[in-house]
Amino acid sequence: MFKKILVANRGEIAVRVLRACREMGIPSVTVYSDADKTALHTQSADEAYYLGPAPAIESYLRIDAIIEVARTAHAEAIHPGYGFLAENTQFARACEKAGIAFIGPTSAAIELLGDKIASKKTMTAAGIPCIPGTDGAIAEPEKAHHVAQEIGFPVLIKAAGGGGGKGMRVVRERKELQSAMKQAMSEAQSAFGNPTIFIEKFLEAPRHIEFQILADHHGNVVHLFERECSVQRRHQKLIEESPSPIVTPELRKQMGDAAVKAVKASHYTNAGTVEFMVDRERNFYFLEMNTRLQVEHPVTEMITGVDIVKEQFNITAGNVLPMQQEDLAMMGAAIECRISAEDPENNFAPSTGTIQEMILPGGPGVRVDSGVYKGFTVPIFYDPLIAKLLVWAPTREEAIQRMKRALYEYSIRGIKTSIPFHQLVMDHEKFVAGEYDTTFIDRVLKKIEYRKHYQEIAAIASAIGRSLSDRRAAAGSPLSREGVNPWKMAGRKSMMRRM
Amino acid sequence: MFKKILVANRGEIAVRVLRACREMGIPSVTVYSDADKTALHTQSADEAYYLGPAPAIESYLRIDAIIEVARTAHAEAIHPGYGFLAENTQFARACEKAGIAFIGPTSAAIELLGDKIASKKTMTAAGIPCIPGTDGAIAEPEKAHHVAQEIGFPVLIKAAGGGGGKGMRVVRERKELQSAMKQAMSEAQSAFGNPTIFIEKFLEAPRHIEFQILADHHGNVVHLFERECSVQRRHQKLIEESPSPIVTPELRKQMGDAAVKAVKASHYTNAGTVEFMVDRERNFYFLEMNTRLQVEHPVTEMITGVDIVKEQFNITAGNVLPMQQEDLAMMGAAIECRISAEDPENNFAPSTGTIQEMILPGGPGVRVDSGVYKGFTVPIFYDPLIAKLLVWAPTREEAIQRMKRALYEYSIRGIKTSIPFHQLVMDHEKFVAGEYDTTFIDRVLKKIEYRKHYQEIAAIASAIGRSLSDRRAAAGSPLSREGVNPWKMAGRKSMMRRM
Amino acid sequence: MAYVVKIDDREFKVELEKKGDRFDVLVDGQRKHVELVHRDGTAFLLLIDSRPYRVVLEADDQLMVNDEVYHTEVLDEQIQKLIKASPQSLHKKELVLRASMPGLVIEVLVNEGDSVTRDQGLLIIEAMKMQNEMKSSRDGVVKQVLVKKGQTINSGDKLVVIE
Amino acid sequence: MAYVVKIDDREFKVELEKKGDRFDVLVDGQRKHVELVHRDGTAFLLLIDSRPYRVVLEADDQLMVNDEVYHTEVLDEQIQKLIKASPQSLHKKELVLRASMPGLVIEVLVNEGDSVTRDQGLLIIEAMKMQNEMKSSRDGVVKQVLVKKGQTINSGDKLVVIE
Repeated sequence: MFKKILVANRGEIAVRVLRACREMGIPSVTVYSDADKTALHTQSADEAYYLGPAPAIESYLRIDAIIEVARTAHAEAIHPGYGFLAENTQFARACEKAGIAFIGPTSAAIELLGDKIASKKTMTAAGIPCIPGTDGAIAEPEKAHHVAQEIGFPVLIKAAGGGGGKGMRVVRERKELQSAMKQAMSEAQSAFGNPTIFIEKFLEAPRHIEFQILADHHGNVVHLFERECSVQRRHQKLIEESPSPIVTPELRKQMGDAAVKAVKASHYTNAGTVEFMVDRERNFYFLEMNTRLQVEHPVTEMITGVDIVKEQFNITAGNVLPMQQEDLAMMGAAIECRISAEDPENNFAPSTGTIQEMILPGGPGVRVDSGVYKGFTVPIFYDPLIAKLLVWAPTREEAIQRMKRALYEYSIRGIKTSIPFHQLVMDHEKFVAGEYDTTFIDRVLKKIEYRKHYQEIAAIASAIGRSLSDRRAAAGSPLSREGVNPWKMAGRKSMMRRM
Repeated sequence: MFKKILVANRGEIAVRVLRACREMGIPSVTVYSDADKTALHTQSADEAYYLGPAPAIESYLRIDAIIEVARTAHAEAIHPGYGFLAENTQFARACEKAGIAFIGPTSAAIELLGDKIASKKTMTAAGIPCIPGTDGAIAEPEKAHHVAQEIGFPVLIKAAGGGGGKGMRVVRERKELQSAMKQAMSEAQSAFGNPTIFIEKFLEAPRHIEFQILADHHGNVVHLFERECSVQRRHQKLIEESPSPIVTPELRKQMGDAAVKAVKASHYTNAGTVEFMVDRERNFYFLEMNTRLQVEHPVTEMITGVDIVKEQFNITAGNVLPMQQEDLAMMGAAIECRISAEDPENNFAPSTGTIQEMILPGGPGVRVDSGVYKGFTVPIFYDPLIAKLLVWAPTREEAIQRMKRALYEYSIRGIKTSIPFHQLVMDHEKFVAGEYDTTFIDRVLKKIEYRKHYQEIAAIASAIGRSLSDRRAAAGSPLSREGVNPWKMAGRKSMMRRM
Repeated sequence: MAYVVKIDDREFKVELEKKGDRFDVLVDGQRKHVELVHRDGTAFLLLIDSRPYRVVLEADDQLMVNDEVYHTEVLDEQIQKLIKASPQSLHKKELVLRASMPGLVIEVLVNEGDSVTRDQGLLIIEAMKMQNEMKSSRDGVVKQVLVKKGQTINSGDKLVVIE
Repeated sequence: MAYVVKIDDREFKVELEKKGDRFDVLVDGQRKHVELVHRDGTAFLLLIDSRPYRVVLEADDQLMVNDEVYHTEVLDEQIQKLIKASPQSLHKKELVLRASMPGLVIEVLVNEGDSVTRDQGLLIIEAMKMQNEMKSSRDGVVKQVLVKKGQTINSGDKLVVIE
């Protein structure tokens, strides 16, 4: 096993990987930008090196600087997390060149599968159904119009360089195409350092179901069953679960076999995810393969007991996979809610600031992967995902009940979070029934009336606060009315604390 | 199912039971003393009623007041947690009389098994091996001397009214007997409201291994495998794990069968624990049966996936157990560390005060059942257990590594806790090898040299703080040296915060 | 003492009587027993008819109940009557578009003097890697543009004034 | 600047040179690069040769490093030399037994004037439901008993003086 591992990322995923290092007794190194000097990942590693200014392009996306840190710290391997350089061929190649193990697939596999067009050809050749679309990157509006005309609107513009909904746009009419392309390219450039986009037929109301796979360097490939990821808002996954409410044992076998075939056809190694679109008739189509650790990997960890990050280390170190397909079984049901620093009551506007108080849920079947702590200032420069809340229970019904309980306990003050949004989804009859697709959120929960349960309680609390101040004023206290209001006093102390 | 449940306890176990209520959608009620007005359990229930002054005898042990709250709040059932009234026959009987369901066994079963003498007779008759000892309660030193002489020193004095090491004393010589009896009776009175004690042969260096059982009102009994509880200090369990490092599949079957037989012989219903002593030759002896939910029940929950508290509700409501013995399987390994407000570097002296900061561990395979939060003042009146930290992993080795990682992350400021003690145990070669018995802690870790890893770091930090203040003084700042030391400034702010 | 508390679009009449540590409260005529327990800093526990609520004071006119945020306005009942009796005739002629999040101005899509229609894009803002188009919520003429491309903005900053 | 820092039974010579935000530090002759980052309240992050340590100031002479508590005494190197040069002849004649925990005095086992031996029980204290016997750590005579049965005590309170 490696004598030292560098984690080239930040936030909850860096903390996640650093936890695996600590559990395996492997010394760890991480990197940080100006905005992350006191970040949780900076504190969680054995060594932390400064990379550069806050914008990712000047820090977390700097291949040269990261390789330099690995050399200085004598790290033998680099885990890229997700986002940033995780699916960057140049970075994987730079690691290979520097003699540092890249904890992920080979640069060749990233290149093949990162090229969404070439990968589709490979999959089609291997007999896996794919969605129709461009057979190459596209930059000129004229060519885009031509392709869109051919496959028929609606079409989907996608960034060739990465996932996560960034640089993605649905176009329903010809006239929207040009401005959508421009925005997508600009977003893709900013998110992945690569403006390349391509076009695909847009399936109406599909389900997004993906299979987690593990593949070692000795030809062994297993899948760890599916994750249902259809709760999305603007192509961003918000909630994931396993098992999928619609996947039958037969469909699971078919899709699992296809996922393993996709891995073998692309000579893929390490952990990866084969993403499928599933239509209403339960036909499935290969969408793309994510050549990295996914945000939602803990869902699979909870239903299989497999620690995916540790298996990534083992595979990269050349070890043989310790399990075969028949050793794996799904146990119970797991759900993940992504907790982001966004205000769901204000159209999910980013909400940055200092976390004043944080109470984490606990008790049976609850897992929290948090990248923040009380006192940390959430920077505006990076992804708004601050934590992931997961639950496990013997059945999906119990898991939903447990998630509601955990969301009730979870309290974050100082910034707005997506917690109220998740509470609404967990209460929604369609979600509870498992009847949802990728359009569910944008369609059903677009205009949400957030619950206000406690107006009367707030009124009582306000009136009591005011009455206490009025009483003292009437009693002829020499202090001004404001000066003796215990609520206001408390408020002042709180202000001082923030200084 | 019940329309409303009263939780007649406090701290982490009250929070645990209230979580089950919330997950099952059952409105909950709890009770609190003067010391617990802002306790976590008070905040976690749907309704909270005042009981009385801080000493338990005036609040949590008041049967009349608790029954009265149940009536006022229209609670249909009462969960007693552990400790306090959990194994009090009068309380169970008072519930039965008031027509309120007691979530636990019948008062008759509590009476039989709470009478450790009668229960041993029952077990012996059922063919289960027992430890020799008194055949009745003992109060006169003369009688005690006689019994001790008969079975031979060393002997163990135990409280008839409860467990948890309270009111328990080992006596190795005749001359120690009288004062040990006096102390044990006084402690037993204070802890359980019952000074009755009895005497048993003291086994040298045994293992303490217990079986969790569930029994419904329809004659179905299952066991949920063993918990190894041999890491004890003065008969107080500190660390529990499952599976036990020494239990083979054959021994598990024998002991499990004996546990089920013990349950049937005593006509026991609800959740319970059959405790055994196991000697070096792996002979096992019935020790006693705990007629309540145990502190360490989550260990079993983690390896079986069964929610024991929810099953208690189901059983009490008259439902049939949803599983049979053959449906149950052990998965992986789980360990629990009891986090107590005690100073392990100062002979485990109780450490009360206000929690200034609390960072909970998270990530894969970690469960925290906490009864406190940042800002809460831990009262001196109750048990020092403030939280339980549990981990699960596929193997015992990985579970130990994970526990070390979680203990590293767990940070509580303001009071001393047993965390450093647990870190020492997890690093101890005997624990890692699974070679320990109930004398392990008192024998091996009696005089512990707590690690001081960071003396040099502390020296550097102190010198930097001092130098910053010296520099400003030298620069001719009009403020006194103390006034400009940033460390001291920070310290002042911290003081204000506490006001 | 009697107050009128305005929360969102609702109004509550709250009458209070202090009895030792507790309060007898009449909310819109309904009687409740209330106990206020200080928890930590600006956090309190309010027991209303034995039901616990976590209340946190966020600002003078804002508080949280069980993590939900409420903006409140407390008026003495007498003063409230006077206000209601006096004629009011304020109505806003200007629309001020404010930043709903901190971020970076990527593009300014309008100039001062431009006519704009409802839902027309005015600015593109980037924060946390996502670009968002800020739209006009009504028809009008751009009176002022207060930011420029490349500028960093904070939540609440004025961006564009439309009249 | 050079300091002598006493921690537990060890002494460190620490020489510092401030370079912008960082420090060049010599600890007992070994060079280290140190960066101090303020975290929250009295909490700091100290990066020593890129190794992060969580440092929290607990009191003037006490700090925590990664949750371990250290009592420190910082002396200017010059002053330290003067102290070492001057003769010291303090030695404690009295043993003051202090409460190591808050609790309730259940029993006082000795009276003023009693002779006691090492490990002899002096008091029984109860806290958190456990009774603990407080023992003498040496032979001597009880000079003062400062508490009585039934009294509530706080951590650090003087209980018994033995000389």
